[in-house]
Amino acid sequence: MIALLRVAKFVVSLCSLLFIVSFLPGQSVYSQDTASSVNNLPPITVKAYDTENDAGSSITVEWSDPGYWRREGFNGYRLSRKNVASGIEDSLDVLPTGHVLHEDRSVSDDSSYTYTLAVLINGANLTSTSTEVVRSSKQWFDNRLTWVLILGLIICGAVIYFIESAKRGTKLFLRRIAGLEAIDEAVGRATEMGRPILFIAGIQDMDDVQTIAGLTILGSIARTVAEYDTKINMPVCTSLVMTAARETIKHAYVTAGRPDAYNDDMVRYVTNEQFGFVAAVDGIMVRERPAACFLLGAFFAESLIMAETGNSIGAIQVAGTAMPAQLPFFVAACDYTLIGEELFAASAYLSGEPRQLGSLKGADVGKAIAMIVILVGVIATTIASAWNSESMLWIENLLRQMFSTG
Amino acid sequence: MKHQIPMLILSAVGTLLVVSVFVPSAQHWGEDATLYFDIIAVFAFFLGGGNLIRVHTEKVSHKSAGWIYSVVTLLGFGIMLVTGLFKIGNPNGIAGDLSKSGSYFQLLFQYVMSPLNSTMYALLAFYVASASYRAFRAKNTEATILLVAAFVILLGRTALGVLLTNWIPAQLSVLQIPNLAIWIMNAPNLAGQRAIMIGISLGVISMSLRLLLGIERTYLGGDS
Amino acid sequence: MTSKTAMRILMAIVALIFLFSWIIKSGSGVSDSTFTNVRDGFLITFAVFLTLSIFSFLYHDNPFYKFAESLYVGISAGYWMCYGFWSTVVGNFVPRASRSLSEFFHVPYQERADHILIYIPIIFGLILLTRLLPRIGWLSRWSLAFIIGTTAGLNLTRYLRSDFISQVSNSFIPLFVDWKGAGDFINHISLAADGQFIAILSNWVIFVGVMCGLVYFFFSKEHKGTFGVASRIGIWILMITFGASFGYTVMGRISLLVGRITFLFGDWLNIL
Amino acid sequence: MGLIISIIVIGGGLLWILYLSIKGRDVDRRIVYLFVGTTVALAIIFRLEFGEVATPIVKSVFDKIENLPAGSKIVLSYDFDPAMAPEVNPMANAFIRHILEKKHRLYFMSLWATGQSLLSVSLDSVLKPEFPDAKYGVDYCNLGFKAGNEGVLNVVITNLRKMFPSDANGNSLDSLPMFKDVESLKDMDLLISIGGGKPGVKEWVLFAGDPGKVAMAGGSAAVSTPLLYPYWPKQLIGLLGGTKGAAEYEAELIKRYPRFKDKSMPALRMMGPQTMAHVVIIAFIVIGNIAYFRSRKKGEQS
Repeated sequence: MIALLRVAKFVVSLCSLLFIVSFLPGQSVYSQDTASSVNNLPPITVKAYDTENDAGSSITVEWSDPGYWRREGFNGYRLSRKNVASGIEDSLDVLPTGHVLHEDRSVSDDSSYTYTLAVLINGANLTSTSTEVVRSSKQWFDNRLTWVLILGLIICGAVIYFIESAKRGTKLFLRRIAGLEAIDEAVGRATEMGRPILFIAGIQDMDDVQTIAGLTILGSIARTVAEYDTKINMPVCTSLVMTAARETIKHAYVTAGRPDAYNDDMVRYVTNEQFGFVAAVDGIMVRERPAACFLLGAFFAESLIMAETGNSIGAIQVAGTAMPAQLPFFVAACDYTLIGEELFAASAYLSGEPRQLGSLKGADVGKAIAMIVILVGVIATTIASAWNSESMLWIENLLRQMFSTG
Repeated sequence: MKHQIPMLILSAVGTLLVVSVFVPSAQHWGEDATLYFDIIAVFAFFLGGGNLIRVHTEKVSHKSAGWIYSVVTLLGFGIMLVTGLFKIGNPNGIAGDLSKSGSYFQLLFQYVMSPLNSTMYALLAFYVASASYRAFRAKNTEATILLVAAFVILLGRTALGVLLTNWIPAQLSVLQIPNLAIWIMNAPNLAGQRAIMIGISLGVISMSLRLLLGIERTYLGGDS
Repeated sequence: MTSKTAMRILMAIVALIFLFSWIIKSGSGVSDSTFTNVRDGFLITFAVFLTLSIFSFLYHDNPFYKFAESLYVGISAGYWMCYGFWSTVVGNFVPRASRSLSEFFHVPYQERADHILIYIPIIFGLILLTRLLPRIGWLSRWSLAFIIGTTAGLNLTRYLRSDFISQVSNSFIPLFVDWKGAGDFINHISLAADGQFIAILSNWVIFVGVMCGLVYFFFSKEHKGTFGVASRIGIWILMITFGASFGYTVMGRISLLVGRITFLFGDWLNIL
Repeated sequence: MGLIISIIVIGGGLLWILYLSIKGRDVDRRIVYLFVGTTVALAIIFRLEFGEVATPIVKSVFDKIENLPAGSKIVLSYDFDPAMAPEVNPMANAFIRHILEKKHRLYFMSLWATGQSLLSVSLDSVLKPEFPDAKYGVDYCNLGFKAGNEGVLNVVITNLRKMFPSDANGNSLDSLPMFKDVESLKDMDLLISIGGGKPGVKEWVLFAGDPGKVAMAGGSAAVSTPLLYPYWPKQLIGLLGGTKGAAEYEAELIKRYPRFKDKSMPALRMMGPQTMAHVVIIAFIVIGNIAYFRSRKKGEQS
């Protein structure tokens, strides 16, 4: 971890060095004869430099106009570029009022260039002398993301640290989550009643982490189901989820020692369309009357339809989602609800595997960091704004800089 | 073999994408990966379509209960597919916008899919009413708080809120229901949303890390 | 009368109304072509039929609902497949893969050096389809692994930047807004919505709320003592959030119903 | 007259349900459903309407569009489906009217397949008839739908042509004058997403507005509006929440440009039924709780 940090720091300093080297602005003055008509204005200054934090092939040209744009007959700025080696000159673009910089993305990293800027007034060209020679280059690290990297490394480092320490056998305390304890109870009840259980992993594809979390919980539920020999029914709305869910349930049956009892039809693809799916799930609920419904994943408007229909057939319902807008309905219409982060934690809880549990503790470190930083930030901001404290303002700005997304 | 290779693919792709964020010349990898996902997702559509056809033809051929509805599904699927893939009736032919007005695809969308979709959604209005009558009860402190907040917002979003409380003087104007609703949105609601968002982001980070490290692999058929 | 006979009578009535509406609607069409008028008359009647069929589920599960549901499932699966084909395969793959195909579909061909890479997803896509073949179905895990890897990789940095970092920095708020000393504060204290006191109160609520909300999500510490109190305040804040969400949602749902009823009364019955 | 009939019917019904609930009798779900349907239908038939005034969060979007210099580039993304349309389509139409009235350049796109279909309805019913002078490719254009959710944004914020080699009609972007100075969405002056699901306004903020540092506004279905408040006013300059937000925007538009007065303003009209339904739902919550407390008291006594 520390080694990584060092590498990162090295990369950062290297980048900044490269940046400084390439930052050699050229200043220019108007040639006397053409500038005579507007000689009461100072000359326009133009500088060109390699665009920062990019993948090369780009030079930024920046200029400051002392007021030519306000002149009558102003038609814009014409930017020209000269390739130093070949001597080829290109007229790049005419830019209207208001522009003070232009990113030239048609350069090659292998050549050097100079730029000139012409102010177009009533057909007359007031051309600046050319800038210093400039060459574009690619950077290996995006400087703006230094703090993102560091914070990321701290949080991920904490997660990995606790995973490792859990692997070594350190005992970890975790508070209980009510919804999880209800899962076994719900499956048990379905078995007693001889009715199926229904599992919905939300309506998003595998590119949503909530769906993946839902499926990992499915893994544990399916194991219980296989042991009790209950029927599980899972309509899905994308075929990738179908593939993953089948793998999950099949594995659970194999682990429970009953591979023959598994059947691909436990997971059915319905349709990708949200309400086409809801219509079908509603139908299944009313016709098959599952004893327990699990709604775990990413849900949208359909949450209430499913939860209400489930409620009306008297099923035990355990729901969980990280979609805040749907939580009130789950809270109201379901027996147990996993709120937000609890959904992601649930899969780790249910596995009971120390490594998984360790990762939860790691995430708690992230929360602790957030709380401490917010506390310090709020205090600094408060004192800085109410009593104009310079040092607190410095702290506030530092924190804001650290926690900016680049 | 069956498990190592997928794990390798997963970790390699994931790590590459994490790294690419920080390296300017690799930043387009993220874009490429999402483009690739889309193309794979189209194959997934085909897989889904294949499954749909399989399940429903089986139902029809076995004449199992409700097979007639499977015929309806297959018909709907076939008609939509044919009109869409061949752009039947599209004024601009094969090059036209798929949903060009006048094309049969757009007609089916407008007169069949759209009413079905909106009506399903409209059912929610009824379910909301039923839920407010039976489920939203002040069973304990938490439920009561939820109810009171919902109450204020509901009143505040209508003219009724203004009528009821605009007699309250400017000195106490936050107690006017529309203002109170806005205050709830801007203060406690914002705090709650923020706490949920921070919590979720940490949940996602630790979940993603578990996936990349290969600790969580249920969806690949476990670690046996 | 058995329920079967009742059902038959009902179906006959529905069919009659359908026919009646079709005729009336065709007659009131605005187009010059009879075919278009008759077609639109049918379509609008059919749309009404489907709307009412879905609504009938509120009363009871019934054949009309089942019909609408099955049709919906089929139509929407077809809809998404067409869109996947035209927008992704033709829109994104073809222009990068082949010049002649691009010309066939009238999409501009894109000259690029790394064209070969576009076949990566095609390979994974084909691997995914092995799912349909029982013997080598396990191969589809490779595609799944690719997708989950992408998801995990992209989300890790995204959520870190957008939700974690930006929400933390958004929380740096002053607890004393426009502070000009305690005396000034007490002199101007009021419950005016735009007053200083309410601004200060809001920021306190946000600060305390975020902190307590985070405490609620702490998993590795028992919620007892001070921690327990904070966690309790946290859940209250979450409940207010849920209540607010509920209030807003109700509004949205009603709009949708209004939309449907306007359709029935306006576009169909013409009584608005 | 309509108001009186409505009040009598609704009030009577509520009293009856209250009576049943207090008696401890179970009110069937279907009666509740019927009641909601009747309320909304009555309000629609009698065209009950209430006035609207723009709140700051809506006003700031209006002012932004109002104050941009003519010819500014604005993206309007249709990220919704027919189900959300009654709520958010009025916003889209109000935006089209306002943007073209101010002579800005309007770029349509969509992250939802269904959005593109609804977009072509909007083009035919609002843009073409009301702004016959607007030229395709100069004043407005339709980029169409692209699958890939936020992935699309991830790409177009740095390179528009990579995702959209052509517009929805197959024209190469370079053949359209309004794309001459557009390399990516970073070159836009304002991004507006209208949506309610995922991808929606939130994804636009996270993957386009924020990374591209472009001003961003949103219109969203009521359900997802509370989630977006944390982004206002920094990451989102303003936000239209649900029918109410749309109605406020329409009211502001009519106030500033009275020529739109006779155009259909569906959101304003929807607020009547909305208000009535809110009242009914509030009443349901109250009645439900009265019944609950009575039954609990009885339970304690026996």
